[in-house]
Amino acid sequence: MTKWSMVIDLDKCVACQGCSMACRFENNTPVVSPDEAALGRSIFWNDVFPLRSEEESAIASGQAKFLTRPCMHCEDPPCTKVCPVGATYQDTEGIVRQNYTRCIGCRLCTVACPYGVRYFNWYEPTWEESLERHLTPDQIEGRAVSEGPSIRPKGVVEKCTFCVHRLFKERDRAAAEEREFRTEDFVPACVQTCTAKSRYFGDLDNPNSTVSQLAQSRRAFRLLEEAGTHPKIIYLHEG
Amino acid sequence: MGSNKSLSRRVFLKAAGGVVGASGALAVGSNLLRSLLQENDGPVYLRTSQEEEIISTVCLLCPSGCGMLGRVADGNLVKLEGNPMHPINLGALCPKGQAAPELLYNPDRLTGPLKKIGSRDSGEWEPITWDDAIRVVAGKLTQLRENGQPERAAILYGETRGQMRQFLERFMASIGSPNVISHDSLNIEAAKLGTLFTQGIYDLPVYDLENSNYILSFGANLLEAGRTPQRMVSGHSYLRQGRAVRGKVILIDPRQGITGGKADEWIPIKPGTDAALALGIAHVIIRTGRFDTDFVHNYSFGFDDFVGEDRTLHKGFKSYVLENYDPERVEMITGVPATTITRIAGEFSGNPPAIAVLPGKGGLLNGNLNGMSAAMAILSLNALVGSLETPGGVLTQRYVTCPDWPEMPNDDVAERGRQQERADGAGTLFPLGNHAYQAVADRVLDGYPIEALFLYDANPIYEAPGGGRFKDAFEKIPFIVSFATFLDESANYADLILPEPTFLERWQDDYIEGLGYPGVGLRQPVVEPLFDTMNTGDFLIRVTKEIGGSVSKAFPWDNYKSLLQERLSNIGTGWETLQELGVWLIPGYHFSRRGSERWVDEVVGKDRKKSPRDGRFDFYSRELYCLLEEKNDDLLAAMGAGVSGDELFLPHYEAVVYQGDEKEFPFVLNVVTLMSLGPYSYAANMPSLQEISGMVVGERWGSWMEMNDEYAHKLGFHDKDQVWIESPFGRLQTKLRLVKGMREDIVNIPHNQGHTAIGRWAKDRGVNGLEILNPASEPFTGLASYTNTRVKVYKA
Amino acid sequence: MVRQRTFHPENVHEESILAPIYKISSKDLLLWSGLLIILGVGAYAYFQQLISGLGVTGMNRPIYWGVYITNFVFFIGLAHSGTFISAILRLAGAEWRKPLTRAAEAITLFSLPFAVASIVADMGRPELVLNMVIYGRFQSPLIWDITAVSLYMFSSVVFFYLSLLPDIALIRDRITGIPKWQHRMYEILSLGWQGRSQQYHRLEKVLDWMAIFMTMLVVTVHTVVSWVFGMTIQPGWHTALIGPFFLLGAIYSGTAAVVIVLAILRRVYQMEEALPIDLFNSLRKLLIVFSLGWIYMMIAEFLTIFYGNIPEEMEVFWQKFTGDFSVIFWGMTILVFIIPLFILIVKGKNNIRWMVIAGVLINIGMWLERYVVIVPTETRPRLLYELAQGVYRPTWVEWAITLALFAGMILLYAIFTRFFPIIPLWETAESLEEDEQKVATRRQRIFGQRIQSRIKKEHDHANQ
Amino acid sequence: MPISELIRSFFVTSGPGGVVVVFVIVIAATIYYLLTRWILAGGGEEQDSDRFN
Repeated sequence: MTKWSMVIDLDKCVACQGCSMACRFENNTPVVSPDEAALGRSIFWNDVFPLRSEEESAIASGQAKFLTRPCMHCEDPPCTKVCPVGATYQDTEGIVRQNYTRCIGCRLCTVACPYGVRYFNWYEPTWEESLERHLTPDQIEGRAVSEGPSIRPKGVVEKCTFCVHRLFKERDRAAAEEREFRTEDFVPACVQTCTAKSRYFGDLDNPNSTVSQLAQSRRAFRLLEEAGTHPKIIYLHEG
Repeated sequence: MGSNKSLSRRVFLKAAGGVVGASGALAVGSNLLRSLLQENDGPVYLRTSQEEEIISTVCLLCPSGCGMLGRVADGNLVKLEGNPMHPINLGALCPKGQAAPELLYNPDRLTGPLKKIGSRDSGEWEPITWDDAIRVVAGKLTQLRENGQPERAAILYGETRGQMRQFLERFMASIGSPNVISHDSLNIEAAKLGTLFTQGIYDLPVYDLENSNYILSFGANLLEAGRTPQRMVSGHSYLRQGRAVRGKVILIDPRQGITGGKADEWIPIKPGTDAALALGIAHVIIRTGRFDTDFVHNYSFGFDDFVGEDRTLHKGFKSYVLENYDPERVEMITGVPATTITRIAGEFSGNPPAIAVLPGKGGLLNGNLNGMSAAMAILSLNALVGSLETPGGVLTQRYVTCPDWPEMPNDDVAERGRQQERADGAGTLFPLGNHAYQAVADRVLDGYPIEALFLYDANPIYEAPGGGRFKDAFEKIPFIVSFATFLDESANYADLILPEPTFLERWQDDYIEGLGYPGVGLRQPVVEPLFDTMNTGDFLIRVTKEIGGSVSKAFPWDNYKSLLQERLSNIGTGWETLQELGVWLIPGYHFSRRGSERWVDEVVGKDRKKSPRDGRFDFYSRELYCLLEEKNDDLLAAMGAGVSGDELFLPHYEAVVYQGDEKEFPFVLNVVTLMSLGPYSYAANMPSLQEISGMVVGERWGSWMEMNDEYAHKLGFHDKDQVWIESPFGRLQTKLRLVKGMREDIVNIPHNQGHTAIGRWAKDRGVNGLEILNPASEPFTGLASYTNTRVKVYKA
Repeated sequence: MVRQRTFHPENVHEESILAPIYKISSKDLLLWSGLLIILGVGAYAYFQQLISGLGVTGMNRPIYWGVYITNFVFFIGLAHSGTFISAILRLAGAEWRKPLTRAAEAITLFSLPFAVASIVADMGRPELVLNMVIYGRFQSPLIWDITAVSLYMFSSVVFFYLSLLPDIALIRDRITGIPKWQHRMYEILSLGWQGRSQQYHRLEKVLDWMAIFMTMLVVTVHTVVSWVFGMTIQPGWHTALIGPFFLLGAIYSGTAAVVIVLAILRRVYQMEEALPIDLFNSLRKLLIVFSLGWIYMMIAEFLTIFYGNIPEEMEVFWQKFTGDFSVIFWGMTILVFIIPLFILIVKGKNNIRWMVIAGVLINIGMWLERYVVIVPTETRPRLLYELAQGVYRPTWVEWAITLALFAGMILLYAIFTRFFPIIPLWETAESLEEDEQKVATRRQRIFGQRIQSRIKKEHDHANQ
Repeated sequence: MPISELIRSFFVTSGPGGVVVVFVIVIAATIYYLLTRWILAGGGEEQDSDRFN
């Protein structure tokens, strides 16, 4: 079974926020108004931020000034545990997904997530006038299912999905081309756009994959390891 | 026993049956409920667009020029990815590039050509047809030519690499005007002049970061902004983790920023003293004899004292530096401890290949010769350790070869016009300058007659220091045409707005810059132009046809695309391939051996006009000497030279002449460009970029001013206070943010906020720090003054 | 159908207890309409929220939960008053509880719907509330909540109703001069209660059994409510003490609420005799115990955190002690503990007014306590950084809905007191046993009726 | 299916939790209904015997 995982090399990362933007345009997260943004209601599935000096030592042994943070796709996610309706769940390949159709907006998952990666639609997402034209047409659908870049109704929680629609797309493509799907076919948008090439993506179950190799690095660490969530985002600190 | 066993088994079976039965009941109940509500789980699948295309293009949201691949789904551009073929970005895209669909589909774009009705600032427009617009522009230019005053036409232009720059120059030349004025004097001109006066190349140095061991950045904000930030980021990544030995990066800058945060060491330096520090480092290197003797003795000029053609003894770099820049003295000037200077000098010379990097915008534009001289001093460090044209050192940019432009037809009017003095005073008022964009306002106000002004990717009211003067200057210009895509500050004052489509809808080429080897990227319409816009190239070609005569003969092309096809016919591949790949390059930098023919032709001395092109790097600038030869010391002093004699031609430090008294105005104002919003005005109207604009301090959608936190507390300021920043030229009110990584004696305001026009997201948001900068131009070079304005800060 | 005579216990306070049922004064109408107006404003606010989204509240990232969840926890806490007084004290055999059981239980009954309403108000998509049943996952603490709270609410209704049964029957039979529909209501609700000694016997027995069950529910419900927080790994929430702490606080605020309600009833309905001052003195003792218990919990909680000195816990700790929430935190401590304890010990004895003041302070303080448990933790999440350091300012919508919830609860309570005896008549009666003679007379009478009806039937038949 | 899997799936799959909620309420309702009937029936036998005397 594939276990999707991402390695982020903080020595390379330059906090450019290309990942945040790529994510926005890949996943149709809305722009919120300045007032809303000031309230902290901006939606960036992948967020980039400076570490305060007192945390640098706590988080990366003092060896990182900035952090870029997608969903950790924990192996033992606290969010899926508490969801009362199974709107958020971990799929068989370890991706923590979110079904907007089922979500009731109780926000228990958002408070349960220690990484703050889950976002809530305080209002109906909107795009002003012609900006709507750039929305990605990719939508994950099914009976009573809508996931990924599908336009969210107000009042539901959304989050990073490792661009799972790209995985669907690549599987469909492989099938159309009558070949086996290879793990290399699929990368999330943030990995593809990373200006510093600081992101690696692949199968953690395959000991020969880049991510597995890098996970062995002496620079490797994970966020809040003490929380017991076993994140599948593996950071490499500087040095 | 047996019976007991069977009994217990029976009990167990019953119990198990009960459990199973209960679970079964639960499952059945739940399924029943769900089927009642018709909420069965079905297959989950991906629904996507009907038709899709991938079209390559090149970004224009900063000067990097990254290759892009646009995903066009059902006729809409829905996503951009980096073009993996493009060597600048290697498949990556920064936030600006990713957000570019917001530029294309921006609801505030101009939808067609407009003509001003009423007065200059009436803000009232009426639509005009393109044919009429062509007739009006052609009529105006014809009139100027008929009056024998074609030099009264001028164009201010911004970022135009590739054919567009030469095209504009050729257009104005065919009309007969020398006034093709680049905005380079706002940013990279100081570095280019510094390179010209030492290495003899009028271009920016290229840094081979990938192979370098030691990067000493003098105020170059490598990872956020500058000439080619994306290329620097790629190089930085490789330097850090792409190879066996991790390269070291040192940032010398009063502000730490992201580059300083990522650097191994950040050296806060007193603003405007980079030259002294560079020379202090040179002092240690020379004193300890750790310089490249081969280079210094065989391929440089003016290292040792020499007797010139005038038979007098001139001071050389070595003795000048040894006499004047011992680390203790430099410590007094720069605030950098002498021990640090000595250590850095040791590291820099002891870890070849090492590079000293020049700043782009900002750091060098100090308002007197200090800035250019600092560039010379920094380049001299590279020369001293022999990093010129070596792997891991400083390279020289090469370009693709294009066929020659057709010969200009004979045209007396144009010929005469081209000989006239430039509107910006470059070459006359500013003896060393090539462009003095911001000086145009003063020159016009002083009476230089411009009768037709074209603004191509230029918004001087916003982007020139003290740009408000342009409003007054524009009053004196009877005819102003803007090619802006948005109704920006300057376009507001135009008589005609002839909107150019965004870079995602037009044909244009772009040279690949920053890797050394030649290459070209191609911009092509990713989608059909959304509005009634016209490529400025096409427009001007049609204007030449309307003017007719020699002007139209100079442009034998139907449209700009065919011009491009002809100009790019020699790059080594066909048009179709270029269009498909979006880029073509001749990879692999070919190093020239020191003293070889190519060295002389391409690497050292190529662009010298008055001094020998002998392949020698000038520690003592002969070119500068020749240019200023006729001017005596008194005249030079009157112009504002802080030093005289040989010192003027050697890289030297002279104290920055600040505007504003240090006691009254304790801070130096530093306007910084961020990765998020970048340098271009229109990016401020992209809402997603506004939303991520101030990541480092957690600000979004607006301006702020950074101040050292400890010092601010001493002064009684608190984080997020509203404050006034006042310079001798005006004042602004914004939010104060306290940060750790900066010196006490500077304050920073991020660039690209405080617009008064452009669109709903840019307008009336934050402040424009450039407004209160010193508007004066540097008297020798015509460079803008970016970093010599002092300010005071007080609570609002 | 033959109407049987029903036995009703004799209660000396019957008149004063039943007095409120006779008259709905203009004051009542004024109060009710006032409360209805507040409810209306709240409904308007909720309508706004429903149309635009939860953005109209002050909640944000990372403060995803605010006043609504505070209200939820607070209402659940308030609800514990009734069950505690009537169930736990019933088990403990505290006879003095009897006059105030119903008043207390009514608080439970009328708090719980508003606790549920708080949750619905907090949901992003209240229209999908049924998803919790359709797709309920038992791993989620929220489902435990739903199970426990709905069971608690249901059981409270039954417990309350059963104990009300004899009194409804009494009103049915005794009260005249009320509208017909009202009388009809009593008839239906009384389920044909006849007050046979066996019925009383069984009623007492069931109430005793239920008291045991309700006691377990009280503990379960509030613990489960706290586990919604406790089962996350957020600093300040993830502590084993959170359950008992919530529970104790709940009982404390609930008991204080009983004091307030009793005092109001006593004053408004002139029930000085039925609600003697001794009752208040007994409650006072309880409150003193609870306040001490509460401070014990506080100290146990924060001392452990302080000595553990785990960075993320300390962030929240300092937020409360010296940070953004210090005013609320210390204010809460003063309101919940210091002043009430002083009042209760020094002033409270035989002084209902001081008791009420203490009760009000405790309840305001406990609301703040819920707030200060929930919000500071969210402002300092585990993975902290500048952007995630939230500031929470509730908006008018949240306040309007909060006020409406309280108004609704008060309204239901006020209306209830006008239709049902708020002091249990049968439980406070001298005796529930019919004496032999009375039984004999009744039997005779019934026998007589039967004969008569039979005769009448035969007579009619003959006439035909 | 091993029993542990069964138990696990009870907790983690969507559906059973909701069923538990309904289940608990229904059981409670039944019990309360029966109890109420039982209370009201108290002393009823003796009355019944009365009725046909």
